[in-house]
Amino acid sequence: MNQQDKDTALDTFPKLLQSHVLERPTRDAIREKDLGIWQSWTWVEAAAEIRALACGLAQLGLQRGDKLAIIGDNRPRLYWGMTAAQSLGAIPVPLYQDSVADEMAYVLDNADVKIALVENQEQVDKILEIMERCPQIEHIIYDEPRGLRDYEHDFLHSYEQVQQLGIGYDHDHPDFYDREIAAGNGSDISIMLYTSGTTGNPKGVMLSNDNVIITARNGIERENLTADEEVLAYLPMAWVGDNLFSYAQSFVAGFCVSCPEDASTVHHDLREIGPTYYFAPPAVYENMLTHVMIRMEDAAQIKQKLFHYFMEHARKVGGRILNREPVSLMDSMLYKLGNILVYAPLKDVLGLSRTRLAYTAGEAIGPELFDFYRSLGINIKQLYGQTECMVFVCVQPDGEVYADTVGTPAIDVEIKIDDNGEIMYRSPGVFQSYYKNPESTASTKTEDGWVHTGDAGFFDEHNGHLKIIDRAKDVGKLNDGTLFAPKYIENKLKFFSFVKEAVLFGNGRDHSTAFINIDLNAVGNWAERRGLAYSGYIDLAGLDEVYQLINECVNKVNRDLSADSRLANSQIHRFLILHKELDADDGELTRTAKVRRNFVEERYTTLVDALYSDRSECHVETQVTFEDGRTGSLAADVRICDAQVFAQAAASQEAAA
Amino acid sequence: MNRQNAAETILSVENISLSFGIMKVLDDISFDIKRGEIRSIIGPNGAGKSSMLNVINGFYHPQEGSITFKGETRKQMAPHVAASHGIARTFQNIALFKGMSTLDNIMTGRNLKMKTNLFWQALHLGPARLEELENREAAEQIIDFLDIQAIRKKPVGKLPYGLQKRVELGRALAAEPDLLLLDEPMAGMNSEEKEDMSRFIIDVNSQFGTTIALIEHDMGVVMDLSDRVLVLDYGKQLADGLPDEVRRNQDVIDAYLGVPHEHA
Amino acid sequence: MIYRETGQFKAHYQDDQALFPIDQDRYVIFGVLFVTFALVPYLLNEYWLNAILLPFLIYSLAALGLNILTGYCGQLSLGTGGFMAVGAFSVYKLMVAFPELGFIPLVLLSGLITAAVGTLFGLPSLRIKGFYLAVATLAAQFFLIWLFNKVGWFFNYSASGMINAPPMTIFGVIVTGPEANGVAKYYLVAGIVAVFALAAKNIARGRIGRNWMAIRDMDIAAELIGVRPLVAKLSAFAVSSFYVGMAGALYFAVWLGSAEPTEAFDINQSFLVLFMIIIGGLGSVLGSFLGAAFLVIMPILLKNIMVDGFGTDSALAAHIEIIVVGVLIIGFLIVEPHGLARLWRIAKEKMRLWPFPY
Amino acid sequence: MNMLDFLFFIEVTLSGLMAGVMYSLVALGFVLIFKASGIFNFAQGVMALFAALTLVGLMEKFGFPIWLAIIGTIAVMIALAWLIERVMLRQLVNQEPIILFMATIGLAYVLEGMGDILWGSDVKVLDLGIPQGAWEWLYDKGVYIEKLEMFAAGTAAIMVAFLAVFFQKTRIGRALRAVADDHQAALSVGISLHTIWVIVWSVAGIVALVAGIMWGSKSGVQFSLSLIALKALPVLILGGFTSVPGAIIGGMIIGVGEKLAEVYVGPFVGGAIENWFAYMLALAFLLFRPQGLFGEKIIERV
Repeated sequence: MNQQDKDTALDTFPKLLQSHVLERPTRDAIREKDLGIWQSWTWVEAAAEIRALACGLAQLGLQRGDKLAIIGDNRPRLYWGMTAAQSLGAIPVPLYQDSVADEMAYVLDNADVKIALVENQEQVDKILEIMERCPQIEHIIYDEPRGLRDYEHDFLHSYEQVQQLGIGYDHDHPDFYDREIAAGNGSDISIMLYTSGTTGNPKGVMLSNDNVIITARNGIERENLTADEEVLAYLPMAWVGDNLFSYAQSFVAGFCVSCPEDASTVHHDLREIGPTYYFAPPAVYENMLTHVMIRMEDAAQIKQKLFHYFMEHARKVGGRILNREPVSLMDSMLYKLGNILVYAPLKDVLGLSRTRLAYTAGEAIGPELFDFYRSLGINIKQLYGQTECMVFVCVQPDGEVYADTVGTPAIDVEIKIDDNGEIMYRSPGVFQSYYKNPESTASTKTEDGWVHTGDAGFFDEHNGHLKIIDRAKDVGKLNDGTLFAPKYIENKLKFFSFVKEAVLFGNGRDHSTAFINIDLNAVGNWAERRGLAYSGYIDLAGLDEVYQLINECVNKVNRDLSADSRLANSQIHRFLILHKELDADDGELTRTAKVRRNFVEERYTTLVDALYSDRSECHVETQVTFEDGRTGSLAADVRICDAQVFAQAAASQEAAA
Repeated sequence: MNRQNAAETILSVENISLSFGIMKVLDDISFDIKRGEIRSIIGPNGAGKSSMLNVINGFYHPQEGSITFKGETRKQMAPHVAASHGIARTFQNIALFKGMSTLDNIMTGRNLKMKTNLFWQALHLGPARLEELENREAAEQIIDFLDIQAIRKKPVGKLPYGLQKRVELGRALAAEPDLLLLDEPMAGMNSEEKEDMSRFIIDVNSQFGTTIALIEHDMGVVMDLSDRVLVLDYGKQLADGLPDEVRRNQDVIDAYLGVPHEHA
Repeated sequence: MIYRETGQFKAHYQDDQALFPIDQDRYVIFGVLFVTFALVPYLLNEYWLNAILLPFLIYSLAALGLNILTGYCGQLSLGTGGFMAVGAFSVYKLMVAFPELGFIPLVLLSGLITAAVGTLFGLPSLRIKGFYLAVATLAAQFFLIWLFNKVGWFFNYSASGMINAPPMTIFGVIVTGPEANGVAKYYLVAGIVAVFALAAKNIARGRIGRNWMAIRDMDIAAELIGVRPLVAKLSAFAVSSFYVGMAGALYFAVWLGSAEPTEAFDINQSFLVLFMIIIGGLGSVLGSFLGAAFLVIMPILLKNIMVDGFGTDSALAAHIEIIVVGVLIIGFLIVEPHGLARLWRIAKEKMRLWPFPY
Repeated sequence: MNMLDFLFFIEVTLSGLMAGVMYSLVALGFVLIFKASGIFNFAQGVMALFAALTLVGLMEKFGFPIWLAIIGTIAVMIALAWLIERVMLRQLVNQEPIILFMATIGLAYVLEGMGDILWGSDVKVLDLGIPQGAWEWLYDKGVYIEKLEMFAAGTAAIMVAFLAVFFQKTRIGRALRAVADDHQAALSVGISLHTIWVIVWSVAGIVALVAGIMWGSKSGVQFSLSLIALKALPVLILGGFTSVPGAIIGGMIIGVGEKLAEVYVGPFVGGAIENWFAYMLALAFLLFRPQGLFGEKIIERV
């Protein structure tokens, strides 16, 4: 990427594809584990597949600006479907493959999808079910024929049939394909990704080729990615991250992407491929860590001792070594020994031993979780991003990685915090508009290109990194006028394994207080180890020892908060442990297990009032819904506990947890 | 399904009687199976269902009667000969090769498709290697079909019951049989596993056109899957016909109500 | 711990089905071959080669043979000694009659002769199983030894009934008879064993090996999917006897130099080889080697410790030795009925999964 | 065939029968253990040797009178059974038959080595005052039969009768029969499996002692005694692994068969065919009747 004109020429994916065909024709472009082995396609082979498919799609009537829906697991053919559509100037619209038919119906209809390229019978069935509601759909193309033999619809085609159609057309019109590609340019819409908004219907984010390609290139430049990276494409194709990491960056940098065999074999496939560049939401990292800990519990005593000893050492110095900070010779030697005995083998069984760069994004990651991977020597970094700008807003720079920040602005990204504390950014990746939704576009994107993130945050005083604290609309103010970010503090609480759920109050009040739900398993185990008897959740939640345990957690959070001048006033003054687990059946949680704060506040007014009184106990009776649908009532005396509040600490305190 | 009207008869069983000593296990049984259909054999425990399958694939030798398979009539046939003529089966009590992996079990199911001699095999070169690779791919198709990729290289002895049943089906499918005998493929499964297995049976039937003879206790499953149903009771033929006919047949109702039976 | 499998992915079936699909295993096996052929002959003296490595390798070959029959195909045999005798007497007669054919072809030929004899004695396996079959193989054992004792033609009517290996050469190097030197014999035997161990491994992982294991694990099911019991069992007898016959030939011609049937090939030989595969591991090529190593080296070690170390009377030492062998066998069966090979495999899996438990 | 030849034939047959009785005694021990535990006890022959060695040892080294030596040996055999159960069988519960079989081979090695170390490996004369020499009454008729052999036959008969009564009439005996059919059933009789094993191995040990005495009296106590164990295998094949009468009759058939073969066929092929004839006979028999003389035809189910 040295000549300016060459750069500008490669402004669409089909053009990038052609450049790889010339530059690295025989290198693998994409790989899929199928029939037990990693079937690979070189750039030349992939280009031929795409060409045939594109011509076939054109034959089926897909034209510039038309939408091609793509539904299924990560499969090479589906990725090729994207490029094929882009070759024709049509717009690929990937959908979440596990959506139910109804959810799909909205997107298919809203996006005016003309042709759907799907993986298998399951997806075909879903579309057939909702076909009537999406009259624009003209054709369905499926990859796997299994079970579809007896389906007799004129509009249903196998992938091979479409390619055959395309090959025939291409043969008769050899210039067609190249002409179509040449007609595309950077300002064309490259892809449309639907964001699953928390409220209302999903919105189609329209991103241009420039948006996607420039952002991808900036990401590659910042992390020095090369054509030699190995990447596993295992996250939903409809997610912007997958589109960036497994598609756009592969096309820009020229590295090979591997698709796992099956959802059940992802972990195994991950180990076989050994990605050098890896990305996952915190949940995946968390599952991995849980898996490690559970497996280690079955290990022999001596091995457990060894493991914990070295993990403890890694916690002490691993992160510093990874950040290239100086450590003592002794520590360094011990870490090397640990690497032989524990870290390297562990990374190997996890499949991360070749991983040069791992991203986590999507939501806040627990500091313990984060430190675990970093202490092993895996360069895991947080990034802050949105669909609206093709992911990158902020990335943690190498050597400056802290658990509670999301780093510094990515290349070409400008960030400002508006008066309400909301983060706003402007970058080359900023989307064009929401599809058929000018109101939302207008309310999200300003005239001069600034985008409202909806998140509240601030730049850390010590290191200049961006800190995300909450959704902007959830951020309130205490009576003294200081910032109150309940979710930020709740997350801090929830990072303790004993705390399952926390609900913070404080908006429009003098100080903040909290409801806590303990984690029955974690606290139960803890209690059993101490020989504490309890008969159930209520019983456990009321134990003195448990209150003490939770009190310590709250105190730690308070101490953390006190380190930050903006949050110091939000320290939790009083808390209680709820007598029941918050439950979606009772309307306290959403079906996706998010707390409905207002509902909870109304439902337990007596408890909230008690928190803001000086009582140390409160009687409460609650209607509950049992699993079989019956309702009943639950009565308990809930104790209220005072937490320790710290004076705002000196600025010298380390921000890192 | 329901193409039996047009189709040829693939197997016909005529007047089969089988006894062990004084015990008469099968008494004058006659029925046929059409190419491409799913044919069920039902009946209370001890009705002689498994014995009937054992007769069909040559494991038991009936004293009387004859069997015509693909136009060839015979009274006796060694099991491996039956296999080479295109009859495969699964077993009531799982009969997998416990010391081998899923893949090897399925590969063993393909042994009739493999021909190279000991010499080439010892060298593992040339034709032997080629044959091994080709059949590996065929075995992988079945693994893919049955969705058992994750257990490909696991020893089958340690797999959960439902998966073992699936591997056994895979082993039988590997032989690319014309007639597949399934001896209680869903015994001991939970409803989810049963649903999966039913789907596989239907898919096998429609995808590969395999004719299937099936013994099953779960009446719901039988009635859903089968094109035709044969009912046996104490070695005698009680009824034979479409699922609905059989369901209404008074003899069948009596037999099922009269005999204490956990599934009836 | 030592394994690093991340990133070792297979893009072709031939890689996935390779003998040693994991890189680290491949390095180890190349290492072993290097040590075997490039280092051992020059680092160890004649005593080591003659008294330890030769019998170890020859017994490994015999154990490999028995393992094919018993471990892979599940047919218990107590006739190994008798089949080794067939190999020995075949090679003797051939060496005397056709010395111009060269030694290695003669060894192979005697293997083939033994295979024929073994197949003959394997015929009853079609009707009988388990211990009943073991008795049938005992019949082979006693009959064959009697035959070689009584029929003068086999030992060329020598007065003592002994057979002596005439000297033969390969590329001008003497490999049999008293003048042969240890290094030459070692190379010959190690070469043959390496080649046929590879062949055994190849057979075991192909169609024939799978059919054997199918017969072993569930003979009825095997037959119902088209494995012909006749072919599978007899081929196991044939291949097994081929290996055992070659081992017998080498045992006599290369190691002992002279032999007398009732001593060299008696029932205890059968048991010894059986113990080797039990201790080593049924159904494992590696196990055959481990078992042979164990039972060849352990008695020598015991004897050295007792007689040379403690000055124990050698007759008493011999008695103690058989007790120790007996105890070890029982102990092994109790602790790990699947033998050293299983222990090895577990250790390997542990290394692969480290730090996770197996 | 003239009279002399006929008398010789009778003599050979009778002598074969007598030898057969000995085989039967060893086979009996096998059957007992196999019936009760499904274990193919390869060490039965060595147990006979070990018992005989112990008997001789007690008499020679400690100067025990015969009766005391016999009681002492019985005690040793019972202790041995207990030890075997404790150290070996208990650890191998639920293992495959072949594994148990292997373990008994290991046991055979141990017993052999122990017998040799404790009592010495030289050939010993065992003289219990059992009458020796030809039986005059028959000798007068021109047939030579050893008194010892007649005595042995008598003892064997008594032994079998005793065992029959034991199995049919006693509670333990019935439990032992039950355990052969069904392990659960045995437990319901109220005797633990471990106890049953100890008992059955003890009984087998006593049977081994009887066999050891007989063989020892005839040809001295020596290592070759343990080889008769191998000879008992074809007997088992003929008789079936689980049949007591089968063991007796099988023994007779083998005994007579191999004597006749040795005398009438042996000279033509170089002699000493005794070594393998029994196996060949059993093998030929197996091919036609795989389940043995008294076994039932097995219907295989799938």
